[in-house]
Amino acid sequence: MNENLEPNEMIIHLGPQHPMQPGPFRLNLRLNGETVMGAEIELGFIHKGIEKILENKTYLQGITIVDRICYLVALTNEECFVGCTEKLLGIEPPERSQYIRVILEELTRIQSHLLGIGEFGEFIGFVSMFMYTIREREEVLGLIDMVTGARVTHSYLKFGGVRADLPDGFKEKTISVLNNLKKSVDDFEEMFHTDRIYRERTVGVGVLTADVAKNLGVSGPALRATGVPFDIRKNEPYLVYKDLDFKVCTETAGDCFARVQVRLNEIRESIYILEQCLDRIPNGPLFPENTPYSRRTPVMRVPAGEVFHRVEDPRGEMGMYMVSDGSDKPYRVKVRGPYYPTLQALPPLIIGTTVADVAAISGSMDGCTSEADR
Amino acid sequence: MVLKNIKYALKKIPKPPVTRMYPEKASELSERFRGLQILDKSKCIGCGICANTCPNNAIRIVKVPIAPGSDKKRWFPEIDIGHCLFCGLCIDQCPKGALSSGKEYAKGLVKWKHKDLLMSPDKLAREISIEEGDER
Amino acid sequence: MDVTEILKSLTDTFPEVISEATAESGIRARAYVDREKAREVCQYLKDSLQFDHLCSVCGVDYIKRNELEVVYHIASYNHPVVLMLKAVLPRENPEIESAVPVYWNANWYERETYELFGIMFKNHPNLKPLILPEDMLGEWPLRKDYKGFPNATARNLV
Amino acid sequence: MTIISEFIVPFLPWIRGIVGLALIGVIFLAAMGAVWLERKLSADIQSRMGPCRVGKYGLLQLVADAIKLFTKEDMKPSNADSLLFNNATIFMMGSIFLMLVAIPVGAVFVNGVEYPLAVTEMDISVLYIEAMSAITIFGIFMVAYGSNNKYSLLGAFRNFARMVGYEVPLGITVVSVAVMTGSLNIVDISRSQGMLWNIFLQPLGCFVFFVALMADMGRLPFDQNESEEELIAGWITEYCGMRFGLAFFAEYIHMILGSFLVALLFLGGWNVPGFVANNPVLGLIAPTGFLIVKVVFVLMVIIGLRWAVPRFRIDQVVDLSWKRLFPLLC
Amino acid sequence: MSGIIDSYIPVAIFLVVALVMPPMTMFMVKQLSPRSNAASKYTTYESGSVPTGTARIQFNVEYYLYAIAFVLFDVEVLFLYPWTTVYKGHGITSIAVVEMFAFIFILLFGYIYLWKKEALTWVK
Repeated sequence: MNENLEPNEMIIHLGPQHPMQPGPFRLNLRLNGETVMGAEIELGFIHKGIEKILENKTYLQGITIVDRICYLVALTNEECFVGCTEKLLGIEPPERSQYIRVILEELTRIQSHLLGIGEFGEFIGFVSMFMYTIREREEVLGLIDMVTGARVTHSYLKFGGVRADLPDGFKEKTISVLNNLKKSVDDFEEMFHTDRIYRERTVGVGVLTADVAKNLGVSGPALRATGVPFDIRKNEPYLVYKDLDFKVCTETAGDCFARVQVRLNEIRESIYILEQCLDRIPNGPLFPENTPYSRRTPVMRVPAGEVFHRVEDPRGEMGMYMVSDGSDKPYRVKVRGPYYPTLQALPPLIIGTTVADVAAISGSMDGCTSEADR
Repeated sequence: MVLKNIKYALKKIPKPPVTRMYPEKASELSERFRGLQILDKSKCIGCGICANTCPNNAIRIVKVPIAPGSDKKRWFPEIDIGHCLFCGLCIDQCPKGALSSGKEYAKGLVKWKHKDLLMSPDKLAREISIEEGDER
Repeated sequence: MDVTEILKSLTDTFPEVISEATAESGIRARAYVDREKAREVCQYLKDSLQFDHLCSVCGVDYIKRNELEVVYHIASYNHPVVLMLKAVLPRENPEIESAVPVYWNANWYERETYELFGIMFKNHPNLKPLILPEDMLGEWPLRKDYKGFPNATARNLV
Repeated sequence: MTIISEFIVPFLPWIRGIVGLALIGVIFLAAMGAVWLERKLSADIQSRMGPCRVGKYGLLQLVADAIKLFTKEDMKPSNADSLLFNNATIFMMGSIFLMLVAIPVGAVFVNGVEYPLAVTEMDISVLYIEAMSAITIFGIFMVAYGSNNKYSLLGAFRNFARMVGYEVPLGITVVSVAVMTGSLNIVDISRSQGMLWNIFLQPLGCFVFFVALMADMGRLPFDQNESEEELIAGWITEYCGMRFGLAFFAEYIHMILGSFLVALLFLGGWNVPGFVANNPVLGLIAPTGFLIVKVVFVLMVIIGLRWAVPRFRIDQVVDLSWKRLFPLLC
Repeated sequence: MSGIIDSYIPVAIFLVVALVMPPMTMFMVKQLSPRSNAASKYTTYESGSVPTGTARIQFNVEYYLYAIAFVLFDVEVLFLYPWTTVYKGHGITSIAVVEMFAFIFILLFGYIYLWKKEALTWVK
């Protein structure tokens, strides 16, 4: 990048310690005045070697490790890992467990999107937005905390079920929280729609077209904002998503405004899913009949085989490729994180924009470097 | 224009704060909160399943007196809280239900040195105070 | 599009290159590909079979067979089938044609696989370490015979 | 008695100047108050508590901060230009002190006769204040160029672009106010609004002046020069310790003086009804108090706006000035 | 004449204070503050990375046309200032208004020309 530097160009490093970033990575920008002429990303500041660690932990211990892939969506990560293992074991959780999982994962989606919207607000200078959303997120986290006993790293899912049943009073509390949340989401939307400064900063900024987004391998809200209805919950239903009624939220503009709008709509959609789940959740056991893998799991050997399982993370498509050689530890786990390709697509997207837009575009992707750099 | 934002901001001014003065006013913990483990010495058989399950190898089985000052020794788990993830697997896997979650998450767990974070069976059983040995 | 259809189309077009093409379930398929022709197969998949979304590229070290495998997970934005395309490489001097000209986002996946497994991707635009420091190049940490874990790599864990 | 007063008259400006120095202390305290106000108000908007540990309602927080800043190491990057880097604060402080000289901070009525509380009265004080206000930009650019930091450089150039855009609307609105009075003396302008405040005569002018002033001071919708999500802290990135403290205080004092300008030029200054002015006790307090109330109100508007709106991009800011405000004026 | 000079004497006093106060403060800080030496502490801050190249480059000022326009219009404002004082009560009000409007009108012409020439757009 140093080569061919013209006299009025300079290289500026954003990161690894920069308020714009969701985590440490380095963005090298070649600037001409305020305009970005070239961009390059360097990763690896918080590489945790999760894939190597998983190879050295038993399946049960692995659940606690995959929590740490992305601290915002620990339950979705667990779902992916546990789903892989369940496929290898050939078991399926009973319906009540599946509903509980869906409830918790949708709550996770809501809290992640709330944080994403707030962060985006902060990146374009609207600091209070972060506080508004984080306050709503706190309520949702409280619900998750009530069920799992932890706010960030839950280790709640088990092979073939969940660790514990929903506590008493969960339904009532959830419904009241969700009703408040609906009002707040409407408020946020109205604020975003009526604010002229916000519109000037977002409309037409960082535009991805459907073809380009597909080519770049982007998934999740960033892709859906371009009008592609790609959602693993619909394309390849897991758990009980095939019984539930929901629609895939899409926008057509593909700019920062559309991405945030997709997130807001997805929060509404998640609330709708949660209401259905709470109505329909059947009574029954948490684990399949006659399973050895109940709450207290023995040392288990997973049959040899390989599997690729995908779930819909709040940021897009999360996949895990697991190879088992019949021992009690996975032979190889490949984590396909959703933010990794999105981050990769950042440099082509920001070339030609200004420094201020870099923050807006990067923020609208709702990043989690921890997961890209796992 | 931006009037809606301003209105929203003004609406928030009279509302009470949602934050707390932390050390004075403790957080409300959920019932299933996983804090520092509690060991029931009468139930523990010293089998070592917890030590094998621990993802971070934080648990060690040590032979210690069954009570402070006693001559009789038995095997009990000793948890290095500095490495503990608070995942709760040891509690799930305990065959006798000897381990359970406590509510301590800050008190007694803030130490200057890593070695002070080693929770001996006595401390886990709350037979001696967990704040003991806290030099500052 | 159906799995059997896809596999049939694939084996018919590349009879020598594709082997062991099997359908695991309605939405998963698996096939081995000759490593010389991996890129052409990818190109065909993208152009003719709507496999326009590369999920991931990863390596697996089968030390007992003395082989490395490069696994492409190729999915589509239109149908739910995920094709697991595998290429077998020797453990000494593993080399394979880069898929970047076909799938733009293969770039980082291949860089990561290169530094973790030592698999050379020929004609890759920028094959240099992505997540590991430069001085760890050559240790190939995700291979099964890597000795450094956890003592060398996780040394700062007190 | 007369001899003494005759003796004093030639030295009167000197005495006024030296007594006026007390204003500097007052204004520093006021700046502390403004910072506290900002922190509390933002906390209220965001459902937080704000400073609450040091002193009652955290009132002493700023004192604690000042002590901290005083005892912090003064660091200068090794490849910075010492001359520019060290002396930039003089320009910033100079700018606000010299503004302060001409701004009347109130008035007292003794026996119905008005005495404005300004350190000095000059015929062209409005022009003078604007000129002094523009000096800050030198300080900012000295910091940015001296510290050899790329964020600072970008911030300083953004500052220039913004200044270039907003000095003209600012100037024109001031002229429009001055025309109504026929004087460039801020005391006269303020005094002339006894009947009707200028904001009612020129609502548009007031709006433009307010926006341009916000831009001039670099408050949030227009704080591109130190937009922290993009440029860490913009031009001030390399400043730390008390050097930062001085620049920070200069910024807040600038804000307070800006609020004074709004209150004096558009909100009727210290004018109170005649019966109040003639009251011996109220006449001493009421006009100044009234002015201060207005200033605090303007301050709160400025501060509150910061926490309720996003930030413009720099080209949008300049567009706003040249393509929106400018035609509005013409 | 002396009246005008008099009104600037406080300005001079404040100027002296402004010149002296920051160095004084920094001197006090020097006495109070601790000091330590570490080479990396004194590098330029660039988000934790080692800076590439210097910041003192030929910066591409994307708004130089604004700057030229600014000079133009600022001079206009300067010409307006004396006008304000003679507007009222000198018996030349009507002439002043007409003259001033003629002046502004001509400048407005220039402004429209600038806009049409797209001198008022941010150059990329």
